Amino acid sequence: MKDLKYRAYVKRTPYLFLAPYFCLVCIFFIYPLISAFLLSFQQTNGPKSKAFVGLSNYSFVLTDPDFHKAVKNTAIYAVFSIFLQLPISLGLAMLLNTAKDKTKGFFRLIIFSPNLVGQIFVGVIFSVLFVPRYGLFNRFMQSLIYWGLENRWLENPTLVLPAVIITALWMYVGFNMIYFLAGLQSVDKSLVEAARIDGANPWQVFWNVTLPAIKPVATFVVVMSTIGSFQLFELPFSLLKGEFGPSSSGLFIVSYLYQMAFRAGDLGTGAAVGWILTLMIMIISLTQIKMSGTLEEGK
Amino acid sequence: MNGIHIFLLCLAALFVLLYALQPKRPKIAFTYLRYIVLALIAAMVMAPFFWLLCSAFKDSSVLMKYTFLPPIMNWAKEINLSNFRELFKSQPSMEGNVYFWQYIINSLFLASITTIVQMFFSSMGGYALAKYDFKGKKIIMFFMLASMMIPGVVLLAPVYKLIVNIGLMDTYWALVLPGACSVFGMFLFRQAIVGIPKDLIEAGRIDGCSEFSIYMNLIMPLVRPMTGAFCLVTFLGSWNNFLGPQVYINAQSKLTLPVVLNQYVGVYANQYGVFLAGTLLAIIPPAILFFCLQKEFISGLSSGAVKG
Amino acid sequence: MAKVFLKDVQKVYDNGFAAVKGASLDIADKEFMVIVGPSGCGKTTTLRMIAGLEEISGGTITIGSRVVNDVPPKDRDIAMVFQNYALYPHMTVFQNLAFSLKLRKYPKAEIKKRVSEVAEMLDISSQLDKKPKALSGGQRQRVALGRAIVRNPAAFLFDEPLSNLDAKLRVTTRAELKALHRRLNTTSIYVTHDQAEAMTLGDRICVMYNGEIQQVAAPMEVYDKPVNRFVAGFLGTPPMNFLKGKISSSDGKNVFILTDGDIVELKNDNGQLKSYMEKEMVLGVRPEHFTVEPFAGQSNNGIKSQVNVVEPLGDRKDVYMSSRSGQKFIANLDPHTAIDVDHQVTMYIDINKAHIFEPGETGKNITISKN
Amino acid sequence: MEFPYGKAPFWILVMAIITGLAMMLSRTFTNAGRPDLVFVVFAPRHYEAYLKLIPEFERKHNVKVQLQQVHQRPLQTRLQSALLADTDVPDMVEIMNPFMGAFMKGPLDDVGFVDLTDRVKAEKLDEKMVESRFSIWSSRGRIFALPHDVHPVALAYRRDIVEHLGIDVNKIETWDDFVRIAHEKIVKDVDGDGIIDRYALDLSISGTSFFPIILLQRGGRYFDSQGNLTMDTDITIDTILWYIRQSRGKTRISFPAGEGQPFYKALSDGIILFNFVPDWRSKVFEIDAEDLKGKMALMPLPAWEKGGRRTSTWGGTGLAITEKSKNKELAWELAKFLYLNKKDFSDRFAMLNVIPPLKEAWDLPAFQVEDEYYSGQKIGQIYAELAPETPPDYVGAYYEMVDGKTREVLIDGGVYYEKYGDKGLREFVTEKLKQKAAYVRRVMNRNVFLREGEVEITDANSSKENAG
Repeated sequence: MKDLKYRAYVKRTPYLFLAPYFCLVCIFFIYPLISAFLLSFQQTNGPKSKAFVGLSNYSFVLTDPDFHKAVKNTAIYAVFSIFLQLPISLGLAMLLNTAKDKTKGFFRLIIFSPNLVGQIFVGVIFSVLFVPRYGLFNRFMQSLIYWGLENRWLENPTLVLPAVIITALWMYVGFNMIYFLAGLQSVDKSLVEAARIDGANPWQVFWNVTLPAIKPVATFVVVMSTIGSFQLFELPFSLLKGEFGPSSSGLFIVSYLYQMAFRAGDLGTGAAVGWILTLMIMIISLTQIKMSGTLEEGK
Repeated sequence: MNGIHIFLLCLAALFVLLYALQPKRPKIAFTYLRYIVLALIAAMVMAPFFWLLCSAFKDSSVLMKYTFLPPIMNWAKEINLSNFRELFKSQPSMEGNVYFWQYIINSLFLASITTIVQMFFSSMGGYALAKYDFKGKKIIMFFMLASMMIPGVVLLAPVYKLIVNIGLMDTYWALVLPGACSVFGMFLFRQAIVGIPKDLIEAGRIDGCSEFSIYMNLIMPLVRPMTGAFCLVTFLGSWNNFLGPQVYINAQSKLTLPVVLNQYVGVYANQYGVFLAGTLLAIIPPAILFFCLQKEFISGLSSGAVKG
Repeated sequence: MAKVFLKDVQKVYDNGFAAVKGASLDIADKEFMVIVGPSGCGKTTTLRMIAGLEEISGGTITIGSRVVNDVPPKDRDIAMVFQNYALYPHMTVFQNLAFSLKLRKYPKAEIKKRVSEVAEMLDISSQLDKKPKALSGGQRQRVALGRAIVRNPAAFLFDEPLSNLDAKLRVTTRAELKALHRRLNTTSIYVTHDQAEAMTLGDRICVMYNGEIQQVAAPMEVYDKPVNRFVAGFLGTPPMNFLKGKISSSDGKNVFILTDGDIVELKNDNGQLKSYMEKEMVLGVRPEHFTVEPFAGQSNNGIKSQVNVVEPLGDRKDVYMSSRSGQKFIANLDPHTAIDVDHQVTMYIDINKAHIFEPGETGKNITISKN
Repeated sequence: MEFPYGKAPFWILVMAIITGLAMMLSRTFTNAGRPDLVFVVFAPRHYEAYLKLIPEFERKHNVKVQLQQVHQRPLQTRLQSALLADTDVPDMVEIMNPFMGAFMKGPLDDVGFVDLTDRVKAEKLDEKMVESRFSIWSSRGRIFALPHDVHPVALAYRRDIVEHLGIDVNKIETWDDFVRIAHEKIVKDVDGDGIIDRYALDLSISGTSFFPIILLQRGGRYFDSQGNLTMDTDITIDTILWYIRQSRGKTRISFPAGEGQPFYKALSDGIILFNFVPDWRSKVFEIDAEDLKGKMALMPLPAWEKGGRRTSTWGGTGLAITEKSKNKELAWELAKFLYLNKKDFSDRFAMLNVIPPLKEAWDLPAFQVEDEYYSGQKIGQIYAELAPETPPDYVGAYYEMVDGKTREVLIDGGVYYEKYGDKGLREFVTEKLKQKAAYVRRVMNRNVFLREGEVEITDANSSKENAG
């Protein structure tokens, strides 16, 4: 009889290995997910007051100018993190790629180091660096381009978003650089040499050889950055000391959710925001994956 | 025109000079240029760290007076350990006096236990996904991918309710359990394990391994770089976790560094000096870890990305 | 004690593909059985079913006196040598050899004794502290062997163990393997696609094709008396030539008329040819059974052909020819034969050693008697 | 023997074991069952103060009280989600004023806190304490928390510089006086480098903290006593315009000094001379800007018209008892013990500079002490004199939103002002404020729990109630 059990045992094994995941995901993901879904059609206030409001939460959020602002800020941040942060990361990676191993390790260590500091710490540190007149950043700008000493980065609605972008730039450039470095290692050197012999200039080599070769990595980084951008919360939260900036200039989608659910106490609307955000992230990242055409390769 | 401008001009001039001297071999000049650019960027990245280092030792009354360090003749008066003394002062609480080193221990414990548990469960899941064919695998993979896109805050309220209901409030279980099996980690480990030849596993089966001992004795030793990388990422995430302990932990003596340090920069208290001193200390453990694990981290993470 | 019986063993995958269609095979104790066949013929699947790595869809496998269909691999008392050796890269050679013993909780001293014995036997004693990465291909191969031997199992299973070695090493290792088997005298099942290995190593050969066992017999018997066209064509280099034509009778004699008109006189008819009269058949002739001179008493069996390529190989000469209607064949001639490209020659067949097959890939050999 | 899974997991495992042991060793204390009362506070200084007082209460009543300190934001978040989840909550909490509103979103019997109105009336506390302070903790006429403080606002100024400039603060009776003197004597580029480096007042350009102070002093407010929205009245518009003119453009008299160390740096550099300082902040100054000892002094706020109110309020803490508490009576005892404890008022004033709302306490000798930091002024007396005038501040369910939206108008108006000047500013601000008010009404109207006829959401101008 013991023998007969062996087949069943082998068949069962993957489920056993996945059992912790199944258990945890049911308890801490699916169940809350369902609660959050039901919640998004309700208004709640304390244990006694609960009311079904249909799609009212969704329609409110979608027509709320604050939500529009949050979406706009998030989109701007996402665009900057893709079109400013990633090119800088790639540029740094390319500068480093051909360096000697030791040099490479040294610069990699330095440029990555901001990632060791938690967002909550970085936020507070930069809130001091951005202080008008005394802050390190303001002084640096002043001595470099004679501008910005008195800039109220965190109080001026037009400067809050740039401040968040600059802080994020400092934090994340190194992280993406590591991915790009790995991607560049996989570029076939003989291909580059062949292109050179064919008379391609460095720009053409980059465009026609390097870029296609790092496409899978680039797609990965772009998708991860976008998802990260849409989930941005702790960094601006601590940078702006738990507020959302003047005129909500530092309001992002997740901060809007947080504010709705935990400040205004409207958990139902918060849940609705969560679902809208989830939908947005899925659509955008799937579009990105589709566009880059690496869906099939990407397993 | 100031020091910074002159310095930058000198660097530029040197480039022009190098280029002019050997116009036929521009490579030297461009190599020089490349390292200058890298060095300048590295300096900019390090500046906040240097500032942090300086500020942590500045007396709170002179924190804003000097950008970095005061002139050397003022050191005796203005540079001291007052911030650290304040930090390590005992704090009264209902559980008796709490000392700063307790928060360090709490943070270390929580981060390391989270790392171990997550590594164990995630790698197990990753192994199953990489090396077994079973019913529902595709659905599970798709579900995992989709679940990575759902932001955690969506679940904050229901999970909170759950944690309270099952009586895990104010325990570290509340922080370890919900994330004990990370989807991201499962993908990373799957990625690493997929590359291990099937023969090895079968050789193990014939040699007398049970399925679990194949995982423990054959698979895990072979994905050490990924384990290292994953350890670092998880440790960092848990070490710097703010929202979790903030929401789930009540007792002062159980709090972790980010939460405790954040108490120094509220509305009623703005002790930036103390906060910065604490932050400086809080950076040390992950820095040590990263320094030791650099190689594994780079190769582990990048293998995940390159393969997509 | 360690006989291995396969009875109607089947393997059907979930997608409906039948890799093995009812294979039955008796392997005697201490026998060296080689399963040979082209890739995809199901030979590896069969071996993996014996090892327990693959689920058996139908039939039974018996090792010793025990039906092992549902016995886990580790309890089947077998050892396996993999094509890629499957050495554990993170363990030293010693640990690799000792691993299975350790899992079976042998005492430390016993493990050490056994491992050093085996290492001695395989001449890898000096490599015990190295990791597999630091070894050469041949050494790795030995470690893989050693890992199987050290357990002293009831049967060895080999899955193309020599295919990753270079040609020279393959030949020497082949010989060593044979010597080893003679010394250990353990039942061995050896899978390969290389017919030379099959011929040299096997006590018996099992030829598989398309998921079915074609013939099981001693090497020379399979070579001399292939049961069908596939088996005939699979063994031997260069392979057997197949010439299309039909059986007819002329002047009371059975003849084989090739499509291009040449007539080959057939001999020793046991009467079985009668039923094949005037049917399309295939004449199988091994290259070495061609000559430029007619054989004694067989004057009427020449094929007019043209020489396309001549490959002098030292010990012999491979001549690529085509008949008048363009049927290609290879003849294996004495190296000193005066023959050159574009010569028109008549090739004679040693009809005693020729076979006649039914048409089709696995056409039956009608010239060997059924019993 | 090498650890087969690599160095990293090995050392992390070692660390987990060591720290785990260390934690077990350091936790020698034992939790002797559930305490009779759990009391959560957010202010570290309150925490320290109560920690000293509670043992006496425990002895007197033979009970066990557990005091917890939680950061203010998480306290609110946690409390809110706990009340929503119907889970375990502390028996008593101290809450900051703007956060109270969030608990008032539902029907009165679902507030989550015990309605203290009858208890307060029974003890005659509404008479003994500064009456306007109950406004913060009231909704629809019911009181849900006991006020901890009054927090009257005065102006703290750099006495040394102000005297040096020849300014007599006694002559500054109104804000018009203040602005005039600021223009005449204070706002200057002292070192002649083209950057103005002396301003009269600290005003943040986003209006954080300071705008509500000015609005309240003027008699404006976001909500009336019934919880109706009154954010878009003429007073609000006037105050926004005044604020913009003083904090923006070339003729501004204020400098946004920020918070924390940057603020104290600006203060000690003499970049700002006057600050809004409620009683609690006067202590923060003493601690954080130690070197200004003897250089500071306090004065009442200038009035908006001669003889008008010369103070406002900033902040406020209240003690609420949760509806779920099993020991409500004991909690009420503890609340009284802590908040009406005359013996302790002196200690706490010395520690926090905070004036209690209990009027009879102000005669205690502790409130007559001359404060060296404020150039020997009897600051207890100064604040006590201002206290009765403190304006009420009705919180309402959407306080934080209204505050935020109003300040958005302030910021948009400021940008407009810097671009186009005074022309059309009033119209612009009025228009914007109406828009924001309409938005808030829309949000309030969504609230199905407030619709039950308990609160009438009316247009602001129809309810022009002016409370003293």
